[in-house]
Amino acid sequence: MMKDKQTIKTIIDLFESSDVAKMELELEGFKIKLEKAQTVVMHPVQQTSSAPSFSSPQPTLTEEKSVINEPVLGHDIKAPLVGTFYHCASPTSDPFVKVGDRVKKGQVVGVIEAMKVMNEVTSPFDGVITHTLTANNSSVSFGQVLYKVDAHD
Amino acid sequence: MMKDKQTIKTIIDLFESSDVAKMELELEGFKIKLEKAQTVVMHPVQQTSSAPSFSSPQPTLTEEKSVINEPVLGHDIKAPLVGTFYHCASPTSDPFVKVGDRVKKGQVVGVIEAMKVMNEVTSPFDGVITHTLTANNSSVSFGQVLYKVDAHD
Amino acid sequence: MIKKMLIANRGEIAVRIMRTCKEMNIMTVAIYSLADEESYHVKFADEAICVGEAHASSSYLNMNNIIMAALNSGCDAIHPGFGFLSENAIFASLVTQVGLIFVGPSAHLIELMGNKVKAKQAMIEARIPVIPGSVGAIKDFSECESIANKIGYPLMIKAAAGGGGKGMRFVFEKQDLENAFNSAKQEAKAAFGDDEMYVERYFTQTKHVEVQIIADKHGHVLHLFERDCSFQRRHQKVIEEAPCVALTKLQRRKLLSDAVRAAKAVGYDSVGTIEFLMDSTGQTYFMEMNTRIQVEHPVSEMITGIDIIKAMILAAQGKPLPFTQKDVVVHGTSIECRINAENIRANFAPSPGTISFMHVPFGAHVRIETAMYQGATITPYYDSMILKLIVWGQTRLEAIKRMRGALEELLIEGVHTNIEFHYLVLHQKEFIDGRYTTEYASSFIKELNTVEEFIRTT
Amino acid sequence: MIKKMLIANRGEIAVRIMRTCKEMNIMTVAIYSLADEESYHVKFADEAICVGEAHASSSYLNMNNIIMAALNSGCDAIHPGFGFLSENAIFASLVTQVGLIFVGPSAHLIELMGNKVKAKQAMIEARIPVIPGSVGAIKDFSECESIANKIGYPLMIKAAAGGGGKGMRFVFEKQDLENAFNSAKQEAKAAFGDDEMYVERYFTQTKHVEVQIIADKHGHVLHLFERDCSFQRRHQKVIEEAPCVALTKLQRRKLLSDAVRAAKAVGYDSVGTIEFLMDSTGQTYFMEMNTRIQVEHPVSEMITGIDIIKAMILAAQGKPLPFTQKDVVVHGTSIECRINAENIRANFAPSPGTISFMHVPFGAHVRIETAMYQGATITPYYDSMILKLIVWGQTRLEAIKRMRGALEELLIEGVHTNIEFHYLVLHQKEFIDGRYTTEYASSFIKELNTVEEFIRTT
Repeated sequence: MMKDKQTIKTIIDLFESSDVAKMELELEGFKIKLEKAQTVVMHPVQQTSSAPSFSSPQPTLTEEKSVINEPVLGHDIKAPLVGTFYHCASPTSDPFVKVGDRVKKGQVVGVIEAMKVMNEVTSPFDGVITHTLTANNSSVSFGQVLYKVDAHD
Repeated sequence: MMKDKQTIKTIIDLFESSDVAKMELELEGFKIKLEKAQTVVMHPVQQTSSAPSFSSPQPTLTEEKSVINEPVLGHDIKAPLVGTFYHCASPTSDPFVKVGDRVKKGQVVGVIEAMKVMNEVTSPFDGVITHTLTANNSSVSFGQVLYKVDAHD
Repeated sequence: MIKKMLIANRGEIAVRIMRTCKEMNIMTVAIYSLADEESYHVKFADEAICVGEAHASSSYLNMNNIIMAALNSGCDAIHPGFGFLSENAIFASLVTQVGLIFVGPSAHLIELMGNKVKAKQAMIEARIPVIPGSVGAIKDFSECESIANKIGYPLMIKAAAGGGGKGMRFVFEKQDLENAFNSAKQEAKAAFGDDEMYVERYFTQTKHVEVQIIADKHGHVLHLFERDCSFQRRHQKVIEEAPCVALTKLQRRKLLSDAVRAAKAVGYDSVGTIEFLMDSTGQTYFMEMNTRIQVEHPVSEMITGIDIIKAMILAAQGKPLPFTQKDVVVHGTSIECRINAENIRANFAPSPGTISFMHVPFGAHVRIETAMYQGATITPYYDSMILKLIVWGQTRLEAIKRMRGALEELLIEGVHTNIEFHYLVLHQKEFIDGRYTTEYASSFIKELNTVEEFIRTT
Repeated sequence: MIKKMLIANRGEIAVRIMRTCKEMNIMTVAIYSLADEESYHVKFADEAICVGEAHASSSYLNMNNIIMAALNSGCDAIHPGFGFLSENAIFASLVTQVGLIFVGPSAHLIELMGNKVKAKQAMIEARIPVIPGSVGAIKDFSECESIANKIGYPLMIKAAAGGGGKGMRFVFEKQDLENAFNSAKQEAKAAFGDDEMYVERYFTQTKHVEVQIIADKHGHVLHLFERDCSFQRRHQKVIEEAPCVALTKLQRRKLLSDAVRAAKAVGYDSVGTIEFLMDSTGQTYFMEMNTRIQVEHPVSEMITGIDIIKAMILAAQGKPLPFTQKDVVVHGTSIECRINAENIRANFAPSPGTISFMHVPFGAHVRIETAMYQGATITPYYDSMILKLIVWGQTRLEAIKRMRGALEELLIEGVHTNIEFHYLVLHQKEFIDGRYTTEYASSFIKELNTVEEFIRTT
């Protein structure tokens, strides 16, 4: 296995340093498939199809949303409604969860206050909290990612 | 494995220096699939850079000007001014030139009437008339091709 | 003073409202659904907050999320636009309850005018002509008969719960009344489990004429003259114009004064529209009041020079209107064509997709309201409007010719559009003479189909 | 009746003219140079004829080719637009000689008003105030001295053949006059081989105010009020507005009546503009008359609702004007920003290139005049104008705010533009109060450069 790892690394290095976008490789008892994230080249098309931004009179296009390097097996716990997000049930209590905590599907991971009502946010799957992405007591949009969870044990 | 690495590198180099966009290769116990970063895709840009036409309310783009399959060695004798083009000096006389005629640089090949003045059109090079592209007694634009000439003897 | 406003809408009307906000130095907050992340109104606003899934019930109709978005972003007002929550009295009162300004009329006015029976009653009390018939449900056939005797024929019997033509009968002669009443009632009972019935005079060859009202919270009620919205396909307005060329001076004066009187009678305090049905003799009857800004408001703006959204915002802030009726002067004619992504050859079916090429007409007195751009996508979730093409002309004929030219220049690719259809309409004698009724569009479409059928089979 | 018209121009003005032709059911023929094959005006016209090489002298100034193109395509009229041959009396008379209608004034009017000395003489005869000074060349110093005594100081001595500041002197005190006269004369002789000299009163802090004239061949002469074109960079207008806010009611009345009187005095018979210099006391002096349509005509159209090109075509056909002075009513304020492909950071150097992305503002009372589109190329052969952005507002402040919003929405990529510069100007106190003079633009640019220098070095 160690030798294989070395081989994979070599192949990946090769692939990365090339301009090739996709690669599938099969050696004896060994098969690899590589594909580069399509970040580049599209500029002219990207420009016409992405909407203009209007904050300044200087013609500038909206910034590309930076592609977050997601952990391969990550899942998101997202805000199910618009409101104010709290990590804990009350200002004096401990946060529901913190990074490294194991959560169960249905477990309360936070609270969103909306229209004077406290709405519990529950995890839609089992896993381990890997990132807390929204600060305590902050406004959240619908669908905003609150936590990242490694759901693959 | 080192040999394999060298092989892969060679294949990638080959692929990169070619105009091929995708590649699948299978050798004994060896299979590779390569695809280039998407350089094409520019079609939308193409569309935007061609100007719209306005003759009908039905959204249609201007037809691409059809590329005339020019004889490789062909040269054009073009209208040097806007006016009415005549093949001959007077209605009863013979045309100045006809297809197959050999013309000399400076030889009169037609007349353009503009502002009641007859302007001689001369050939800018030696050669053989291969096509007559403008009818007698017809309006011509500036730069309109009157004759095609095979200038390569 | 409003400093920051959430616009609880999408598309061109959201952008339209934001443009005026910009001029009034009001910061703007857009809301959007997951389907609208790349939308123009999102880019246009100072801030944008996602409020739900693509489906409107999760997003643009999600009162809690919208109000929280306004509160969390520090807004002091919400403009509902049109459609969605714009005529929802609960939403209006919720907005007020959380201490925000609702840019629209008071909630009780939305409720009153949204209730057909109550609205009709209020109009009768204000002595505004309404369509003759029962006010509210009729008890039995004998009441039906006595009303019928009063209002005359032809008349229409319809179920309160009705829809899709079920529980509805047209009666042209007295002798058919009883049969029609009974069968309609039975049908309603079977279809809706509810056999409350209405009876109303039925008019043919009518025009849909509406009056733009601007009012404030100080009792000032003005009109911005009338619009002719008779060019409708399946009760959807397609082309609107202002003013209505079919009115005589006298008819116009009566219509406008009726409208202002009606708005005053209910204490109207914002921008709204009173819709009238005009019969073939020129008599106008109150149909309903829209307690919101309307799609076709630009034609009224073009002939008066008044920014209706600005007036609406000022009124919501409690400011008295900055002009009086005599400042409102009609200047020329304006026409609006609604350019939709629809396939006129497939019975006007919506044609969602991505706009691969878009070129719009420029020049004098051509106005475009849109949230579309080259590369934008028309999703199947909301309406199919691409843009509103509005022109102004010194005369109606000048406006028609300008619209034809503008339609010729307008190029949209990637989706089917009704541009060609508009172009044909703008060349019809019936449209040009301006006397077309609400029945005209469907008869013109039928004619087009017949011609196409004829061409295809010969 | 004109049935088919050749437009002897290119770019936005060609398209502008064609739009009106379309409304008037006049077929259009475009001309183009080899550099303009893909131009919008070529696509827009019913027909298009190539008339020469990229260089204007071979194409857009090529009278023979243009007239032949008109004759061969069956036109009955030629509209010259502005620039190019529009104020060339020879061209105008050639057009008439071959039996075509020249859409503009009679050739003799172009000649008369194109000759500074003759024009000034005509104005003096009509008792229109002109800039005090010599009419025509002065014989010698003693004549110079006697004129100087009459007109006062400061004054300007300039060579008839002058240009680029050569042979020009500003004199602020009597004692400097003789020296200045002799050295300017010497310099002119050396530079141009011609030492004919003029002397003229020199005003500082002036405004450039101009009156739009519409006349016909029946002696009717109307004005469409005035424009303020004082925002100029190197004598190039950059921003224009109508009306001029700096005029009192009395000053305006005098200005307009002077302009109409001036046009009547010479028997003017088409559309034209009389340019006045307004000194700091509000006194206005005739500068010159432009015997053609002007770049900035849309601002006058926006405040009056009148299509000036249409009036010009009607007049050329010999029709009497279809309206009278009392039908011309000012409504609100209009501003025009000339959006150019130029690099404001490189001293406004032209920036030709291909427009890779273009997004324009829509909405109420925003007008765009352009022949550009996404993908179009601005060649180095002609002017660098990309588009004219015109807005209208009920008040001047509304117009300014609308223009700011429009500039924020306007996105052009691929070339440098002056959009940002306009945006800054629209935020300056001096611009907003409307009293800026022709010196303001250069002082504002200097200020901008100083600030940038300061930022760069600290």
